[in-house]
Amino acid sequence: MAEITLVEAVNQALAHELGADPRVILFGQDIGANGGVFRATDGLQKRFGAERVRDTPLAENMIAGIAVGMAVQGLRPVAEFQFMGFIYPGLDHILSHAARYRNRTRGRLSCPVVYRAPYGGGIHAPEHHSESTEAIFAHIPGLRVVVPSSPARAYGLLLAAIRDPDPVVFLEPKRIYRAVRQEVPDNGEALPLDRCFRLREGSDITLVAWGAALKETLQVAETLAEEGIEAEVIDPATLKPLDIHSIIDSLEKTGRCVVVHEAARFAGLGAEIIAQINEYAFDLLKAPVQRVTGYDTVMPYYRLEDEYLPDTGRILTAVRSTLDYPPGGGR
Amino acid sequence: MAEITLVEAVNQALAHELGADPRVILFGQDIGANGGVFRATDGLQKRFGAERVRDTPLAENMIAGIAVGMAVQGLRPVAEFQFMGFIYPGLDHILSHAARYRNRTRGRLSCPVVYRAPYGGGIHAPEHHSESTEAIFAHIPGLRVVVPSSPARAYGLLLAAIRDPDPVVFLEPKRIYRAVRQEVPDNGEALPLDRCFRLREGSDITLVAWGAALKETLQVAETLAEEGIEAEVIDPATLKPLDIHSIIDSLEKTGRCVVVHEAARFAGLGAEIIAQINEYAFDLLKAPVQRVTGYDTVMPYYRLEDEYLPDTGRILTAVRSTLDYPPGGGR
Amino acid sequence: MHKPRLHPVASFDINHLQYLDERGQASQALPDSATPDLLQSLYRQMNLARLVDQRAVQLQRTGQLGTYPSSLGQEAIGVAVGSAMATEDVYCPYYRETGALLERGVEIEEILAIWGGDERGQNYQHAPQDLPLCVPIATQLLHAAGVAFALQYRQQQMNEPARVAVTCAGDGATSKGDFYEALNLAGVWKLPVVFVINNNQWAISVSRGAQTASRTIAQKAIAAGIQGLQVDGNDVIAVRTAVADAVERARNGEGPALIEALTYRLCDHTTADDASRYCPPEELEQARAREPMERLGSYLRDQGYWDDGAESEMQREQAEVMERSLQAYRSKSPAPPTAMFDHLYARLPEALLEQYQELQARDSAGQESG
Amino acid sequence: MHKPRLHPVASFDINHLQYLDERGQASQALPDSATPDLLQSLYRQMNLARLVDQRAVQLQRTGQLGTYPSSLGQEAIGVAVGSAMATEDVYCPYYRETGALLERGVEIEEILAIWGGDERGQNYQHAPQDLPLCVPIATQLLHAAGVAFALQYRQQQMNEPARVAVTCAGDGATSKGDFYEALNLAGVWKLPVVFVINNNQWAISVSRGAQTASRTIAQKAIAAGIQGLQVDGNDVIAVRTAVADAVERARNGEGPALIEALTYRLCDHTTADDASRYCPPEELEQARAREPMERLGSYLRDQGYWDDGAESEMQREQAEVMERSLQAYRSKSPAPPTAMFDHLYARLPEALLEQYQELQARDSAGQESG
Ligand SMILES: Cc1ncc(C[n+]2csc(CCOP(=O)(O)OP(=O)(O)O)c2C)c(N)n1
Ligand SMILES: Cc1ncc(C[n+]2csc(CCOP(=O)(O)OP(=O)(O)O)c2C)c(N)n1
Ligand SMILES: [Mg+2]
Ligand SMILES: [Mg+2]
Repeated sequence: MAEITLVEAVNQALAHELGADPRVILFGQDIGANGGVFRATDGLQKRFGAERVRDTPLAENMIAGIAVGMAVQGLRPVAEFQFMGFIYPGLDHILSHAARYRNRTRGRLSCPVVYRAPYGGGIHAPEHHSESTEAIFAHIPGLRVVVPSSPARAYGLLLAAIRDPDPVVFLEPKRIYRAVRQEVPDNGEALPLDRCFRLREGSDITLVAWGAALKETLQVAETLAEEGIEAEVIDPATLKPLDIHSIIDSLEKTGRCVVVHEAARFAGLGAEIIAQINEYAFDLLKAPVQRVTGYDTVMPYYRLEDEYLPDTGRILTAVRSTLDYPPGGGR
Repeated sequence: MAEITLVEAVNQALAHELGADPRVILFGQDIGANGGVFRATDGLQKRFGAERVRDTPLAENMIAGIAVGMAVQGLRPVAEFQFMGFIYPGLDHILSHAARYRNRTRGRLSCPVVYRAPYGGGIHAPEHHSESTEAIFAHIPGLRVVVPSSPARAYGLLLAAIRDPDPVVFLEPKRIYRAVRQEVPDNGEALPLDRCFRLREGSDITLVAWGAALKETLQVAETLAEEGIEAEVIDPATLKPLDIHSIIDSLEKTGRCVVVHEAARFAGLGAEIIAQINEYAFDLLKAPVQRVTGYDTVMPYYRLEDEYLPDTGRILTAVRSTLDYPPGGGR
Repeated sequence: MHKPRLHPVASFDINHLQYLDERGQASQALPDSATPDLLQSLYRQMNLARLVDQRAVQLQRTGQLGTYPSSLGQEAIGVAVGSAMATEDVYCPYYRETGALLERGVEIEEILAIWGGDERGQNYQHAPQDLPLCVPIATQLLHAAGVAFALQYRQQQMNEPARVAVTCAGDGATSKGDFYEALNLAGVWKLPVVFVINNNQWAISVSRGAQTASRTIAQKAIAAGIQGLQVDGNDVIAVRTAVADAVERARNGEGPALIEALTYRLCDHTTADDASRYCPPEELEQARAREPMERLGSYLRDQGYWDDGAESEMQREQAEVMERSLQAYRSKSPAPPTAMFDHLYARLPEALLEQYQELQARDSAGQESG
Repeated sequence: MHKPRLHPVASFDINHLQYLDERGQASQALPDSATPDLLQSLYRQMNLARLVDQRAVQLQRTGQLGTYPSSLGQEAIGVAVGSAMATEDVYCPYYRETGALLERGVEIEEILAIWGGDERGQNYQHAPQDLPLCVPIATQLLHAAGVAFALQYRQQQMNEPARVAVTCAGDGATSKGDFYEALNLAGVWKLPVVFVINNNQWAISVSRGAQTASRTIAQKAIAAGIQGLQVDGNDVIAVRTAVADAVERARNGEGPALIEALTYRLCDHTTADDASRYCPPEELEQARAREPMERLGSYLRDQGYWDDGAESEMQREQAEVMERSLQAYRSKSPAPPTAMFDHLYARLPEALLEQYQELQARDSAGQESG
């Protein structure tokens, strides 16, 4: 079997569901003949027709809004936003309607839509092309927020997102769209949307990260392993609803934790994870949970992008000081 | 001096700045002859003219967007959104532009705009009229997010917001628009946007809340006082940038903390406060910080609204179990 | 200055349709569809809408209902729209829709429940496909475009019968991007959707003239390359004919239309509003003379299709219906607090179980102590 | 079916303006403003814009620049717009704007810096009031409306001279609510703003025909009750005349205008795009024949306003300017990491001090070890 990249796995999942379910339709800007600006929908219009893989006029509010109408009338729309930075015009429909249709009508109508967007920085793109505002969506009741971090998880989680009876915001870490290749059998098997993935076992410290930030996080875990420190690495993947219990389980072993994300720190999802650790695992904690995140400023234009993003150096520093807590009291 | 309500204090501050600074202009839906649906702008069009207190067409994206253009060309626009639930169409301009203009142009242009909106539940209004999504704005670098909780603070903070050289999202807790009256001298004195207000001193537990939730929080503090428990009550007021140090200072005394907010819990601002307490005051903490918040569901239609909002009972329960931590180990 | 020579590349006309003038006289021959039966039924339904409105406002005044938006004076629009649709079509309402909802089979007690702060009212028992009332201005127009796409797709790809989406909004709503984006998409995708604008001259306190410089609302269709028509919105026959025609064309694959129905809001914006703060009384007075009920009533009487007997019979019947609905509304037991989680997701996620149980515990505690 | 009688209530014409036809022949007498001096300067500026574009694309190909959007074939629009404005007017660009920016006095190295990933390019040294390049589609149109309001207000309330906002966007941008909301507000508030649409037939891979069913983009003005005009966007004289007229009217308080400039994108959307995936080669070929530079060049030569000598002189001069700018671009030392906080707020809030210091520490560590 050929090895495929994350973005190819997205394509494979979309193709699978288009083939399996006539209610599935794809739409967005440039997803047809052009195959999407990242080629996530490459070849799909040719295979499934322009009725089912449609270019839209240039209006994200419209994309978000018509998806609601399509979904409540029995389709399974999968809408692509070209970049996460261009979702904002569509937020109103996502927050005020997609997230609420089932609740508002007491289950009479529902809104099984998937809003896909490439997200995160690191590809030297212009302004607005490097957003990581998953926390905004994660705050909204009624949504699911899913971030894959490998080709296999992209495939399985996207299948699950499309089949899910409720709206899902599916954020694809574009920095690792082509970072690794993996064999991903096109077997139509979905992955669960209600639990974390443990990417590495360890008992010294728990590292929580998602999306592209896992790349550096796993590298750090390797570095630590060379020193005999075993980090457990957890990818929540589904950020909302969050499976906190898998994280707590890990803390039972480690008592120490660092959370890594690209998004700005203040009111980012790291905060929620720390809050729940505080609530559920207060007595387990041997050190304050640290966050390694994007800075609380606008993602700079690309010359300074690498200074903004969490790198292995910053993660390592945080891990070491967490392990050495209390300072001087060392392990 | 007459005692005025919070919404009258807003009106007084707006009038003061319209009088003091010809660059200040107000606009929004129904703010002119109608004086705003909550009468926050009552009489202002008559006093200052229809050029300076303007009704707009019905488009929040437009309201948010033109404010940017006005501000970068030397005006001091104060835009009213009729309800916080109707800001979302305007989010793009607030997040992508207002928050970034200064940074993007390296200080060449700036965006001193105030986006005002009544927020929060509790007035038995229809759907979308009870939002508390301050966490969304607080996540965005470049913004200030301010929530007054008394007539005097509404006056002083709104003056500060209008005079601030950067964009401010000013959220007015409409449930307490008319809850109390206070003497508020119209002396043009602004309050600082960079520190918490300590509303009550105490050394047994720190209660952090803002906006309308302070009403119940202060009630709980009174109840506790009758039992000889002294709660310190802190109103951050400026939620971003957050003055965490005043909260930490309080924890130095109390070692225990409960955060109260109306917004949904998950990825709400309570999480950030807990995360920072964890980071800055880990060793001070005698009990996990608890959150008393709106539930992680859509704010229900008004029949169930009171079940959704944090009430004194829920706050008391959280306070008691925080004080009694570890369970059985009592204080 | 020398005037340049310009080449015309496109030209457009906007037309107005009326059958019954302000005095209830036919200003042109009525369409065949305007049978006595239909006209009587439109009259009845307008009357019922007005009755429900009146009672709802009373309920609000006595603390039995939340904020309520009456449609006084605009009943012709909702009733005509509802009546012009086929049952299997999909209606995408805004909030000032009592007449249309009643035509669509929504129960009076459902309407009251919605404004009475109870989501269960949106779970229409007899209009299962229609969208719930929509509060955020103009958003329903995009939902309607999406619905229309789904209907078109299901017809073409899944061999289902042709269906149409119909949606309404106010004049204020036409200033919002959603309106234009919906029209534009409907045009370029040739969607089976009909947009009806209740131009009641006000968006709360903002006058029609302060919303837009365009001479008519109907001409906004030109921007999207779709059909636009203005109708006398106080003439139920004109509205119904225009909407029925547009629905038929949409059903036949001929694309969308925008219909502007000219009327006047003869009431406060909602029970939370006080129109005397901004509405010139003369204007209101003049508008009253053009309202739709008397106009149709006097035509019906002139034609011998209606008389005092029919009128009092109708009033009696409708009063009864209203009374039963009020009973049903008042006697409905409240939903338990946990209901706020029941339909958030298809299944309650584990992460929410604790919160659910907290509410459950509070509820039983409340019931025991209460 | 019986056809109802309709009353026309409004009618509209959309016109097209051209002075130079595809072969560079005057299709009507040129306006007085089209002096030899002006035409030569427009020609030079178009050539410079094309040169900057070419070099920028080369820089990108060799890894010295990020993604870059060329305006090949569309130079007439930007140059005409920039040239039609007064210095003190305010320009609100989108991103495909090299020609206009150069006219406005923005330095080539500033343009390169922007696309080279450095915010400092947006700090225009010689166009201090103009807005920075705008990436989110159509948002600049609302900023322009806001700017226009500020200018109007400052004139009326603060006795400043009359100024005008001018803004550009692509054909794709006209599908977004912002476009319509901006036009609508400009209409009803009679704002001094001119909206120019670069209709280059593509929004990345989405064709003009897939954006909207409206026959022209110009007719979208009708929805807002404002002036709409279509011009030959490859005829720099037509664009400049139309924009200058509209700017004058706006300055005189006569309100806003929408100008659609018909052209064709003779290049990939950006350096990140591959137009061969979707653009029919015949269409591209035909469009090439209509491009604006040769058209004006051949007119100038026909009139005796230009010759080989002038051409080679210009090329030499511009090559030099470009070379100097490239040097300046390449030699600019990078901003320190802390720069990302320098202009976030007017003053760094205390809450951010720690993060600032962390970056500072990293920077000095980096410099020491590096
Ligand atoms: C997005 C949004 N903004 C503001 C409001 C508050 N609001 C409710 S009704 C209304 C006026 C609507 O006017 P119009 O569209 O003419 O409809 P009408 O009420 O006159 O029928 C406003 C501003 C809202 N519901 N949604
Ligand atoms: C809101 C938003 N959505 C999507 C994009 C990505 N994008 C960049 S350019 C473009 C096409 C724009 O087409 P058009 O308006 O015709 O301008 P042109 O590039 O052709 O000059 C798109 C979709 C964006 N920048 N902003
Ligand atoms: Mg109206
Ligand atoms: Mg284009």
